[in-house]
Amino acid sequence: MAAEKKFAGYICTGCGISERLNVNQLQTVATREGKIAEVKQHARLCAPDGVQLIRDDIAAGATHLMIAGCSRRSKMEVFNFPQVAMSRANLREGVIWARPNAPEHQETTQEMAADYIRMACAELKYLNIASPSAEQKLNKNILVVGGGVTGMTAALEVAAAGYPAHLVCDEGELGGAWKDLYKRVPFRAAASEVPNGRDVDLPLPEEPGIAEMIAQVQANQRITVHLNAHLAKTSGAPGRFAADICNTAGATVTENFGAIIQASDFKPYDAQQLPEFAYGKTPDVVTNFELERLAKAANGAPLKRPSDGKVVESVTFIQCAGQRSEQDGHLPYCSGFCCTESIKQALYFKTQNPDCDTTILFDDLRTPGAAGEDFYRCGQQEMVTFSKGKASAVVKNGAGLTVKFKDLILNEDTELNCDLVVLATGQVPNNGPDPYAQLAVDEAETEEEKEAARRKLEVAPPSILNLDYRQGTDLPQLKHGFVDSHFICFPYETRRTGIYAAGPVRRPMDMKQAMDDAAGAAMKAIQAAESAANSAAVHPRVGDLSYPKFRKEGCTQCKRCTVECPFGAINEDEQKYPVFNESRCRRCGTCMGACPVRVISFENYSIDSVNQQIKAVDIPDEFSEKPRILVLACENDAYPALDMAAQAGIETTPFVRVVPVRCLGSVSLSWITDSLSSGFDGIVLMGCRRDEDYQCHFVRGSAIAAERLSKVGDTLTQLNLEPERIVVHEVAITDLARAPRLLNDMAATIEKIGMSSFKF
Amino acid sequence: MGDISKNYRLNFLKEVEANVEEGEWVKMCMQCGVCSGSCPLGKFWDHPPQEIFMMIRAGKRDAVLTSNAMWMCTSCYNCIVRCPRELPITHIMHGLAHYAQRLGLAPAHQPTAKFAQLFWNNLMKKGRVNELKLGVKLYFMNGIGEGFKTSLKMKDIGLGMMKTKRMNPMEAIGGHALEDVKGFHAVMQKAQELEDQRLANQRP
Amino acid sequence: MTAVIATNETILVVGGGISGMTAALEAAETGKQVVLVEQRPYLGGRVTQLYKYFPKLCFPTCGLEINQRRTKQNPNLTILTLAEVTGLTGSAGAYTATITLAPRYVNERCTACGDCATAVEAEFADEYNYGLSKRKGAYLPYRMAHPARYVLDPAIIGTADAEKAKAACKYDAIDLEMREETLELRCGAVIWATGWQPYDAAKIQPYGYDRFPNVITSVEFERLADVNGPTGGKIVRPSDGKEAKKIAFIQCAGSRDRNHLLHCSRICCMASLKQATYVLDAFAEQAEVNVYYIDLRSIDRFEDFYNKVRANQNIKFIKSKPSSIVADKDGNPIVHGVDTEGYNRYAEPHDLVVLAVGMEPAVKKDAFPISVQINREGFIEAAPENGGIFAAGCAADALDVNRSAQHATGAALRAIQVINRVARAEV
Amino acid sequence: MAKRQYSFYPGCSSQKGASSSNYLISAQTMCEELDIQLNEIPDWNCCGASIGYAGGGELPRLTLSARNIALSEQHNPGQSIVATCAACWLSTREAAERLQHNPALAKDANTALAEAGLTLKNQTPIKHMVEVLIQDIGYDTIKTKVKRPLAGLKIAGYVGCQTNRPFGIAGESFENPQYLDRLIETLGADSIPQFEKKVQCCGGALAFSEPAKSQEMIKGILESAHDNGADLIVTPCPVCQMNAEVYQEQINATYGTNFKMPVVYYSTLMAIAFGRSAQDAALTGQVIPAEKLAAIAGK
Repeated sequence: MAAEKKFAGYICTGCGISERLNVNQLQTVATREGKIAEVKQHARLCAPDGVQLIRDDIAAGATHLMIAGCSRRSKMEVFNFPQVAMSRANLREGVIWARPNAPEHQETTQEMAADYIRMACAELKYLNIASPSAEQKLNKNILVVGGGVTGMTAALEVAAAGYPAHLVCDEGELGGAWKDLYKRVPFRAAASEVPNGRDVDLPLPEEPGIAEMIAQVQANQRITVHLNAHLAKTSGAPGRFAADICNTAGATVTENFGAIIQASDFKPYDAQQLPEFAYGKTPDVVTNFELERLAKAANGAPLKRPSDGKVVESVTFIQCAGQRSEQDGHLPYCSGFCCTESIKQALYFKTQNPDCDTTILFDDLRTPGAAGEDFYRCGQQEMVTFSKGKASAVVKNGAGLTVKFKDLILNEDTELNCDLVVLATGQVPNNGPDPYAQLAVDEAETEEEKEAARRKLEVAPPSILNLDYRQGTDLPQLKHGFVDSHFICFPYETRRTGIYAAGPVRRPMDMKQAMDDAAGAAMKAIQAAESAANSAAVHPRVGDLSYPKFRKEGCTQCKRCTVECPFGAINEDEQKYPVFNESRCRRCGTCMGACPVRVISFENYSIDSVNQQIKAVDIPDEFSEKPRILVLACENDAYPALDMAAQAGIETTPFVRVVPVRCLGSVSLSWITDSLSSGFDGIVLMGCRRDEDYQCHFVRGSAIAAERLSKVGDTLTQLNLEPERIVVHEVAITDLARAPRLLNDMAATIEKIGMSSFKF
Repeated sequence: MGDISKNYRLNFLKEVEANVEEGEWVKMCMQCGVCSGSCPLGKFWDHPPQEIFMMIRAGKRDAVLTSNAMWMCTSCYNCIVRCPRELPITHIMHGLAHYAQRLGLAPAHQPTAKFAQLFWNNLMKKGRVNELKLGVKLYFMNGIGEGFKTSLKMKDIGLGMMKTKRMNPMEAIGGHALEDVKGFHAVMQKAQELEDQRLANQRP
Repeated sequence: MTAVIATNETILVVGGGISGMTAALEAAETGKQVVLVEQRPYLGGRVTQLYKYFPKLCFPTCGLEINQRRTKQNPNLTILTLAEVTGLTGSAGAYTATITLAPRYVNERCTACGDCATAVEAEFADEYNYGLSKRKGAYLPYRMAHPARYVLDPAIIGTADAEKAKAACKYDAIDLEMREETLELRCGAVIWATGWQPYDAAKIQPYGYDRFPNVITSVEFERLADVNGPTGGKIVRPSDGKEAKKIAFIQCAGSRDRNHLLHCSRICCMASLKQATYVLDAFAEQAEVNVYYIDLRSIDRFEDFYNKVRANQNIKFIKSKPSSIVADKDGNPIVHGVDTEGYNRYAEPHDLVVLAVGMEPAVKKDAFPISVQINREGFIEAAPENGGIFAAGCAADALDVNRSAQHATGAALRAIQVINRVARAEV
Repeated sequence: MAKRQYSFYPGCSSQKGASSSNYLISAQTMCEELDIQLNEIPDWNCCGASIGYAGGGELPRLTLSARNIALSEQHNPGQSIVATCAACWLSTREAAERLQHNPALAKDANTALAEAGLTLKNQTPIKHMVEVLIQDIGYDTIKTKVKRPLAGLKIAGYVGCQTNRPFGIAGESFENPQYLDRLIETLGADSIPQFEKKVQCCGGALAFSEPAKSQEMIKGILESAHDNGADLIVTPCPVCQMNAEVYQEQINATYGTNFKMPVVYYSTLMAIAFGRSAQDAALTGQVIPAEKLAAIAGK
């Protein structure tokens, strides 16, 4: 850092701090030990005059601020000075609210406060003001992969916002999985003035609008369409993606993009797996997808039986065909669109022949929302017969078919005859291979493992994105081949920065939802391109300008960082050195935590910025009966939980010293060993839930930390320290009572096993 | 199961729509069962309303029309006010019962079927109900022997009603009547004609 | 006097629930100027009152922590709480909104130290806990409230309590002179994210919500289960505080019903499955859960969660819309009805009945300040006639949180498209 | 002050010597006290009740009511039709609404009526006497008429079905209507708001054809009233009154119970409370004597 650091310190005496603590002593600690020349006290630092005081200092050249007062989570909007580096000592939530107000506790409480001042000062020394890397310029180009309804919608939305889009379609014409639609399920519910009742004006199946959409795409100046094309290679990062778009003729063009949307939609389920329903044995058993084609071909004329061209007078729809079933070869999930789809298709028959018998055999009829339930009523008023029935078999019966099923309402095994059977089959996401399947092959330790992994990979579909990433060619998958990011609050919290999935690749969905989803993905893609241009991080550390700096000369090419990065942000060069791609990076610090030789750091978060806090803590001697417990707490869940516990008046042991970390994934083992050697008696790591419903917004941070810590055991025994001195907990933000208890438990443990012998 | 060719065919549903009062609502049932649970005589139904509606759609014509079920309706209207799909279930049950009666399919010795018919005939005679005659006819509807038994059983009630002047033995002869019985009969006869015509035209 | 700078390139977001927050943040983080208007004194809306989310059973406050950090740091975002849009005129690219701000009686100097709450005496039903607990007349709406500022209940203004609160504040944060304000601002596009409200269960007469204390709503049950809620997470019944181990969940309570809401509220099936896990977690083998449903709508990948819950022996699913509830002399609600799968009558006593109440649009059909396309159920339909007004989340349909956030992100883009058109026209 | 005029439809069971003749008597007394003038519809006919369905098809049954409405419109023009009997009120109002919503049926009905020179305009409001009391007169006015408060009496308000569903009384709920309780309180007696069988079906016409099934339900009603400490039951419906009152001995025989629960009409209560004689209140019409009421009447 060229620029010289100018430090300023502030201690707020409000909110009871001056009543509970000896502030002058704290000020002395800050100046004498913290080496901050000028430390000011203020009665209410967050009030306008307090903030002005800080502003003036900054104007006078202060570059590094130590603010002691409330938690870093409080008054964030007031103490918001992006142009300087800042550390905050948590004296309110962290000390006085967490400790009882009684003379006998005064001493330990004051020591707690003093340590937090020391830690804040120490951290500050090692913070630098993050400066944009200017790694790339603004690239407004958005790449959309998939020429179906989802992809076309995404391209149109991007274009409507004034951004150019390239649409890559692997077929000769646009339209994709839904192009054969004859009509679409109505997008709307009944109009406001329509009364309730029967035979009222409810929305009917409507024109699919796909031809119009294709026309719009082709006419749009901002959209470039690549037909019969696929991505041969995609490299780079948000703001500077480079994609080799290659067509069947073998011609390849390379285009640069700011961000990418994967909208490759779905593949129809293969009904060959449903012999019990005579699929394949007779042309008169068709899937819902095939029926659309028949309907489109008939174009309003009576639908005919494929086998002999007889006009269909009776048709049966079997819902959940090969779905919602654990049976081998079936889809375990519900495809979500098939109930309304079958109602729509039943209405095809009703419109051209009201006397046609149309029976829908369903288990649960799933027509959600306002439009959904209206469409169910619509089917009923057109005299579609709905029967809660479980179909067991379809057999040929003369020229027609017999459906055997159990009517669950009439509670009897029965059957019905019909001309045609439609199987409501589901959506299979059209995704590439799970990137970690490839990785499993590459990194298998034994030949058997490699073989097993290879077999898995053989059945994997071809890649769609062909990412030139250290961690595989496509988006990581969550479940059943869908690539959803697994977040409820943040549906677009992608695991490959700047690449957003939209439509049925995320989860099964109908056309309307896919179109809404496309708009959402387009929003995020545009945002990613803009953020990259500013060298700013995207969710969840939005706007963070820091990025991993790395001392190549110290690197041992161990590849841990490139393997562990949850976002596949780090590639390797020919000599297996890490290649950081700043705008792919989400600034979680997992690479920093992974590095055994400590060569990776951020301007505003580094091995030292934490290590120095640990070292700054004043360690009383072995006989003081004042143990010291280091707490490394996830800043998003554990740290707020402790804050709110204090706010709720829940007591915490005075022996803890809490350091918030971006993610447990960023915790370097050096912090653990250094704190042990500097005399800490216990260490508690608090991260978030790490099961299949993992909570970590950096995907694997908590899990990784647990794995790393599992190996520390040996180190402890070498130092002949008890393993109980180190624990890793999963802590939720709601654990107001539990989080402090866990810390008090550690204090109790130490009381039991005794103080560390490493106090000098 | 017998002949399955009619299973889940619309024929019967259409027949019901054409011939049964408020029958056009049957198709709107979503099988929630709130009607079946709401019926005070529910436990005596061989098929509760929502099941009847499913049977109609499943084409079970005979099972429905010969059923005891509809005759259990006490016209309490619980089902109507609770039905989430607005089906006028009470009326549909009455309509089905009436239709079964017209076709002579109502179960023999269905007491309510008989009583309901007696009631109608009774009021049609003079335009007003003659409770005494209605009562007596009711008790004897299953033959003389049982009639006397029932009458005996109901004796005390009768006496009580008489003592309190809420039953008048003189009703046995003559009793209340409209002044314009002739006109009344003319009106009702016409109504019946029109009803028959309407049904004839609607039959699918 | 509140001053807000806004232009035709400003996006107005109406409603600060999960949808409004999402839309506002996505737009602001793309560099757009956004004004976010929320009726409550804090952001987050109804999700702040949920204990867990389905299907992950994770905690709404976790995502909220991130969203609040995003709002605190974003210079493009202006937040107005206790604010309502009372007027809206103009057309795409040029709207004028009238915003009415209710007095909070507490200014931004508040440090959330809590001295005012200690000072005042009067207590009121706590709306955050749907009245299941009491709060003071000076209060922080809930522990994580953002802005982290106390509120004075208008009812204490002019009383001794108000003066006590003022006297207790060391930071001149209490301003008893605050009055309702109205301000007008320009904006180019509007994102309408006013969300939903639970259907009034008292209207579902056969279930006796208004007569039986042990018949409660799903939203109330959510507070009951919350470890930081009024009972500390103990699942007890209102009448006598007895542990509620045998619980009935009644689906479509007010939904899919011509007497109430015609639409399916989509979330209720999953919400009840989620709440069933609360009961199973609390009482393990002693738990007994009956779910009465018409159609179980655990759509798409949610089916996994349905299967997971269904695997538990202590939970039963009965295809039936219960006909009525009566209470026995011990206050046990007895659920009456018919299992339609083969016609079996039941009269099942429970400790507690939870009505899975439906979602009703928060804004009544006739209460929109400007003409938009509204369907029969009062949800806003996407339509060109709506000009620069875009619905987000539950203002558009009954949606779960994930779909709301998804929908709101799309709405943000639609608003940006309008703003960018304006910008291009102006340069 | 001028009397309120109504076109009155008494119905078959209210006729002299019929099962609810006592209802008519007490209702007339009540109306005298409330300045209500009931003008009987000349030559009215039976409404067909609900049970008429087996013999009567849709149109014939609707025509029955159509004839009554037509007669009322002809002879008592401009007057609302008022019925005291639940079934009469329900059938007439149902018919009126069905014919309003179905022009074809209305046309047929008129063609039929023409046979007797009648025409149906179908513009007449159709009310139950209870609606007149609550909406047109009001509790306050009723209170002012009370000369003999029914102090000390505990009364179960039994609403039953057809005065409650599907139309019911405006502002009341189907599951827990409270107007009888309120009326009871107005008359100075104690109500039993928690009376859980207040809208339980008594079996209606099936009391005749399915006595066992009906009496099981009636037993439930009596039990609940008794368990809630009721001295007597009050009801607005003749069928409810009759079913609940006259079968008690049989029920006692069947179930070994010992019911002797008087069941009276609201009009009986009001006549007594308004200071009229047991005779005028038709207390003499009780098969199970309402002694406590008689005692008050005797004061």
